[in-house]
Amino acid sequence: AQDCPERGALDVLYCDANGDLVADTPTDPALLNDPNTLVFAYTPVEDPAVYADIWAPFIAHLEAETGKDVQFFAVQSNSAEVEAMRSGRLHIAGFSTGPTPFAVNLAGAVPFAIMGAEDGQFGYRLQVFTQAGSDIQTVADLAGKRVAHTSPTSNSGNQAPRALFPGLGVVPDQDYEVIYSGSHDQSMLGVVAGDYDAAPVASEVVDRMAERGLYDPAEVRMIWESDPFPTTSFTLAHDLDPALAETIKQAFFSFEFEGTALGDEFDGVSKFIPITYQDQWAVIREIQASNGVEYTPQGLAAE
Amino acid sequence: MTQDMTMDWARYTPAQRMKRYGAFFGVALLVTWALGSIDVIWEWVWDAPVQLADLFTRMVPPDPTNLETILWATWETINIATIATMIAVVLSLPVALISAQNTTPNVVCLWIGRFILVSSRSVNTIIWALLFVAIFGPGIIAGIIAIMFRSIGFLGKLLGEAIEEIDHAPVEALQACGASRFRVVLYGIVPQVMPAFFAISILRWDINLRESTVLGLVGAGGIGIILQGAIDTFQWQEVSMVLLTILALVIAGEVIASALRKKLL
Amino acid sequence: MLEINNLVKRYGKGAPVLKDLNLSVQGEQLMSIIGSSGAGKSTLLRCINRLVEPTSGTITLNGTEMTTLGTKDLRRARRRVGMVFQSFNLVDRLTVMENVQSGRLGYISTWAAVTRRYPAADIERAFELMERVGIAQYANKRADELSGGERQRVGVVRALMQRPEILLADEPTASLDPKTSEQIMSLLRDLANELNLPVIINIHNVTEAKEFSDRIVGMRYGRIIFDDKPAALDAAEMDEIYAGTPSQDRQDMGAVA
Amino acid sequence: MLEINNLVKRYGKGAPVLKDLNLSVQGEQLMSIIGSSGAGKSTLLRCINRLVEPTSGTITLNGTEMTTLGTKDLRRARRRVGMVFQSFNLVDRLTVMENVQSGRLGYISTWAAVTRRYPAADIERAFELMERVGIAQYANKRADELSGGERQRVGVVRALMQRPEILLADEPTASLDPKTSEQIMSLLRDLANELNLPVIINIHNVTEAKEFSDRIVGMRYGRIIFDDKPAALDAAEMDEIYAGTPSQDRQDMGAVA
Amino acid sequence: MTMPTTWRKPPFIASPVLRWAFYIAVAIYLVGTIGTLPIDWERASEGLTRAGRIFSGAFPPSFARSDLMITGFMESLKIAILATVLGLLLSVPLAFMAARNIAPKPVYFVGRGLFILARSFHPVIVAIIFVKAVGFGPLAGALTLTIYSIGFVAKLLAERIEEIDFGQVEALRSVGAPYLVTMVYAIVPQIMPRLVGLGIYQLDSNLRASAVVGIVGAGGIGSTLANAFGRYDYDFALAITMVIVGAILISEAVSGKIRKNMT
Ligand SMILES: Nc1ncnc2c1ncn2[C@@H]1O[C@H](COP(=O)(O)OP(=O)(O)OP(=O)(O)O)[C@@H](O)[C@H]1O
Ligand SMILES: Nc1ncnc2c1ncn2[C@@H]1O[C@H](COP(=O)(O)OP(=O)(O)OP(=O)(O)O)[C@@H](O)[C@H]1O
Ligand SMILES: [Mg+2]
Ligand SMILES: [Mg+2]
Repeated sequence: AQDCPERGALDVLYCDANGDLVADTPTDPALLNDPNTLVFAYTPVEDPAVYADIWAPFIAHLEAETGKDVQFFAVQSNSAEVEAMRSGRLHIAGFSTGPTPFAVNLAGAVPFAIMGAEDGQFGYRLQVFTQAGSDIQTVADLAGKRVAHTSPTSNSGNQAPRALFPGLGVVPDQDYEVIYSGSHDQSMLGVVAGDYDAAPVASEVVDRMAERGLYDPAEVRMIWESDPFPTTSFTLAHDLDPALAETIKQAFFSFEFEGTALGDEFDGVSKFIPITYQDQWAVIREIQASNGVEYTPQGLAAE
Repeated sequence: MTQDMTMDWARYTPAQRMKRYGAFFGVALLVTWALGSIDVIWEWVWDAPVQLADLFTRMVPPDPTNLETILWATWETINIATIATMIAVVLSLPVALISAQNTTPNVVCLWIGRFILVSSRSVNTIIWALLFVAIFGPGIIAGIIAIMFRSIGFLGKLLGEAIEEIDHAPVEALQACGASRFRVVLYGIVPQVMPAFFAISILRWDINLRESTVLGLVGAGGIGIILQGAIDTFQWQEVSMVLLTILALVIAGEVIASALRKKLL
Repeated sequence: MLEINNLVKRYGKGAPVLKDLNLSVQGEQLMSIIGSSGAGKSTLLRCINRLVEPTSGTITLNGTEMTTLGTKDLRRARRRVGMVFQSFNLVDRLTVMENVQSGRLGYISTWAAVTRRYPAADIERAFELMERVGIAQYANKRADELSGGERQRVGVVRALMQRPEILLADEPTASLDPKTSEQIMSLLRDLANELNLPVIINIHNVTEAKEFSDRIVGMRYGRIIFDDKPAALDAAEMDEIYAGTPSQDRQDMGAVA
Repeated sequence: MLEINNLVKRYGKGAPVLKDLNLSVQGEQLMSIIGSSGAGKSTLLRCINRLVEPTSGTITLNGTEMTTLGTKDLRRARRRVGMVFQSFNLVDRLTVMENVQSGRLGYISTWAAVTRRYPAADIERAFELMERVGIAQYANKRADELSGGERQRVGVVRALMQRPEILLADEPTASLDPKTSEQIMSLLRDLANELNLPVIINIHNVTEAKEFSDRIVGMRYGRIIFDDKPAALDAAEMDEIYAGTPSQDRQDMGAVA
Repeated sequence: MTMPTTWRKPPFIASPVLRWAFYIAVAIYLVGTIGTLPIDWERASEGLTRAGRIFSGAFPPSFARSDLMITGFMESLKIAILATVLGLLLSVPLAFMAARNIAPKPVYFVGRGLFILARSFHPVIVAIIFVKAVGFGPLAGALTLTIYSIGFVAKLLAERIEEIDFGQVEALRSVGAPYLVTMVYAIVPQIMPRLVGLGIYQLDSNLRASAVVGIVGAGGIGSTLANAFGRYDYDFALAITMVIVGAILISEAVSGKIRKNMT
């Protein structure tokens, strides 16, 4: 690692000579990894939870395309997933929006795809809801109210509002009281029950809740909606053999959602869309930067 | 009908031995079946110490910058755990009594008791939390009640087993005095299970401290939330600080428990 | 006073342990039951207050038929029967006073039982009885801190606190040294006289039995085979009482003891 | 054979329970120790095989000084001392045979012990001894299914399995009925003669002690105050042995029992 | 001679000053914590109907995805069996080390320290540690739950050992039995019922330990349940809960039977 000219925010284990903000494939062939069994993990965090069996058709496709065994794990902790990739225990991973930059910088993850629609549309939106009869009309009206964020580390539930709302006229914590509700659905139910005056929540969550009749959509009113954020990023470990990495990517891009369980599960999604961390995650990095998030506190201190 | 004086002796008759081998074989089979799902990647196992070192070196030294927040959250958590444990203890006593084989009034009660205990432990914390948030609104109350409901199963079960292991003689003596069932329990059983009672309550108390992550589900703070947050943002040095705090609390719990036991044993 | 007729007790499906037993206790003060191990002495005593459920027969105590009582009446009837146990059966972790007062548990309110606010009269009586048997100074000690003899005194006081109409004692001196054991026996005899209370004692030590009893009943495997004044118990009678094994009486597998 | 010199035992910081005690057991077959509760009889016996650690003094058994042995040597020395307990101390949930064989545990390998594969010779000897005392038919019963007398026989056989050089018995008959208790006492006496084994018994029942012993030692609060043939034990001696309380001897708070 | 007519149980704390200080401290604490809890009964009564609405989705329970449920259950069962067996194997020696009446002081402290440590590490951390060590999957799950089991089983077992009848140990010592054999003959039979009780409790506790197993990607019934919640499939969640309750009731019955046979 001594001979690394540039690594940006990456941990000392990684190097970014080409400046694309993600870890470079090691130049020393001995450091490349070509495992017999590919390990693929996915965290259902800000997306709706997914049953493991829904991924079965995709795993079969991936095994057919790469000719290797693929083990799939639906994992419930971002940190476990990041640490696993850092330790070389994980080759392909779906990281949620917020944790992706951590994965890139701490674990050398290289994002290459997200799920999207035929027309290239992707992602979810941040929506702000209040009670139907409330006098809150704009985000600026939130001043002096009780607003539910989800939890400190959530992207859409906390960091994004903190980064975006000042531009709309209110500063969280200063102009209004922030109450952590624990999760998107708790925020929403709390708004319905009148426990909170308003709450920023992820569009996917409220859609699904409405579908299940957990609240009556007539009782709430949306006052603001953000541009779409990228959803779960699909990433590869940086030290995978380049040929293998290429095969895996092709397998992703050639997968047809139509008619599979995965297609039924993710409404409006029809394929994996190629992305880069540098472009599609710029907005997230910006949000996190404005909230003072550092990706490698220990790594930086060590230098 | 004395057994003929054969000089060889075996602990078990052939039938018993078959039964034992059978049971042993059954367990072995179960374990093998379970092991079947595990494929160990040995390279990873050999490499494990390096990876563990990676994590531990990032954990030291503990980072005390947020110590004040941590201590404050700890204090809150202690309060919540204490209240929840106290109430749960009170509620679990009658359940323990009806689900212990030697104090249950009848088989129906035994199964009702067992059912209550089992439901309390098998219903997910999330479910309890959701239910009580919906009822009481987000906040500490829902958290306390969720933790409490979850503790009842644990306390009731272990207390029930302690009750099953008591000395029955004093109970009989009280029955001979013509005391009612409740008073027999009060004078004959309660004093006998006291040490176990304290040990179990304090054990649950410290489990509740650590499981205060539940509070996050209901939008209340707590040491569990701080820990979770630190893990989620990879602040491993803060994580180790929180772990040290929890360690101190668990040790304090142990000390209190063993002092109480000594006094009561 | 106590009238037992055709009492049969069979544990589970085994041979009966008490076989059609008849016994009537009238005015005697202290009556001892002797008999070898397994003769059914404990079973007999425990049938009287129904700690053991008789299989058939009747037991009448001062006009109350014990064998047919419902739960509640049984509880009331048990208060009238005091019982002292071989292994004392005190609640170790309670104080002597609490153990003693537990003899009154059938009488006082639940609240008083929980808060340990015993009626003044009960406390006074407890101190009187404890003073009488010489353990008043231990009122606040935990029961398990006492010596065997002292613990048995607590057991006796607990039974007396019930103001029983009869006192049953199942080998009350078996775990005591000879001196202490003599003290407890004379205590029981004296109390029997003072309180005019019939006392039935299961006992192994025949010498003691003879010394302290007004009447001795000898049991052999479920039957009463001797019932007379102590003086009438001679070596031949003794041999008969302690001879034989349950097997000989029961015609089932031999046991040595 | 057994030589005890200047033995002192003090529990914690209390007054000594054994006070500079000297005792030598030469060729006697059966020796009884009597004394009231708390005199230190159990403490004395338990000092011999160091279940209780003596405070000072020496105990020599057939040339081996017991008080200074290290863990391993102590274990070896303990095999030479058989012990029978008042409350039997059998392992309730094991069978009679396992309990009996546990007397050999000092000799066989751990593996044999854990798998219960006892040497044939040990099994043969166990059956012989069990037959001798009349419990052979119970070999496969669980210890807690036996009567008191039977359990004590198991305890005796367990001790004999050690092929001990001396047998200690701490109130071996205290929880037994008189007949059983006589049986156990004669058993001990007969075994003492047959095996030429010195036996020391703590006992409360003086009548029994006199009947079965070759020598009687009377203890009073840590001291030996009588040591002679049974015939020499008259009423005056008895009174002295059983008189007094620890308090009188120890000058601390009075106890009644 | 007149007898006292009053008697008070000797208080737990002898010194009245200390005692009252203690009572007052407890009272202040309780008032300060319980007294200030914001309970809004109006909100609660409204909340009841709302809770009813949310949870009405759970009825009737749906067994439509029973395949997923069965595979999940089997997976959890495997992990639970491994973790319980391993946990018990490690807990027994640890419990012996940590029992005051049989272990020498230094060993005692080491033993206690070990299971205090096992309990202080939050399961999430232990899970992450094992994921780093052996990767995702059932192995990491079983190891995590093993640690989790030790903190609990070893502690309660050690406390049971402290309560045994010591006479049996003395008897074995008096025959000169070596240490290990003394333990096996005199203590193990005595603690067996508790060990069985704890073992079966731990088995079902490990079966339910969804949070931990979900982190290591070992799926199982716990994560299926969590997912059912995440997707608001309350009818499926209820079905899973019913299956878990059923399984545990069976294990309770088995445990009760074994324990009864032993005593
Ligand atoms: N709960 C029970 N279940 C089955 N059998 C029992 C029970 N209690 C006692 N027995 C049997 O009943 C018979 C009489 O027992 P009991 O205890 O009445 O005798 P005992 O005369 O009091 O003897 P001991 O002098 O040993 O106390 C014995 O054979 C005993 O094994
Ligand atoms: N482990 C112990 N710790 C402290 N004191 C003890 C201990 N064991 C015995 N003692 C005390 O030592 C004294 C002698 O006890 P010991 O058991 O030797 O008497 P004993 O003659 O055997 O009496 P008993 O006839 O009741 O068995 C008693 O005062 C007793 O309280
Ligand atoms: Mg009896
Ligand atoms: Mg003694």
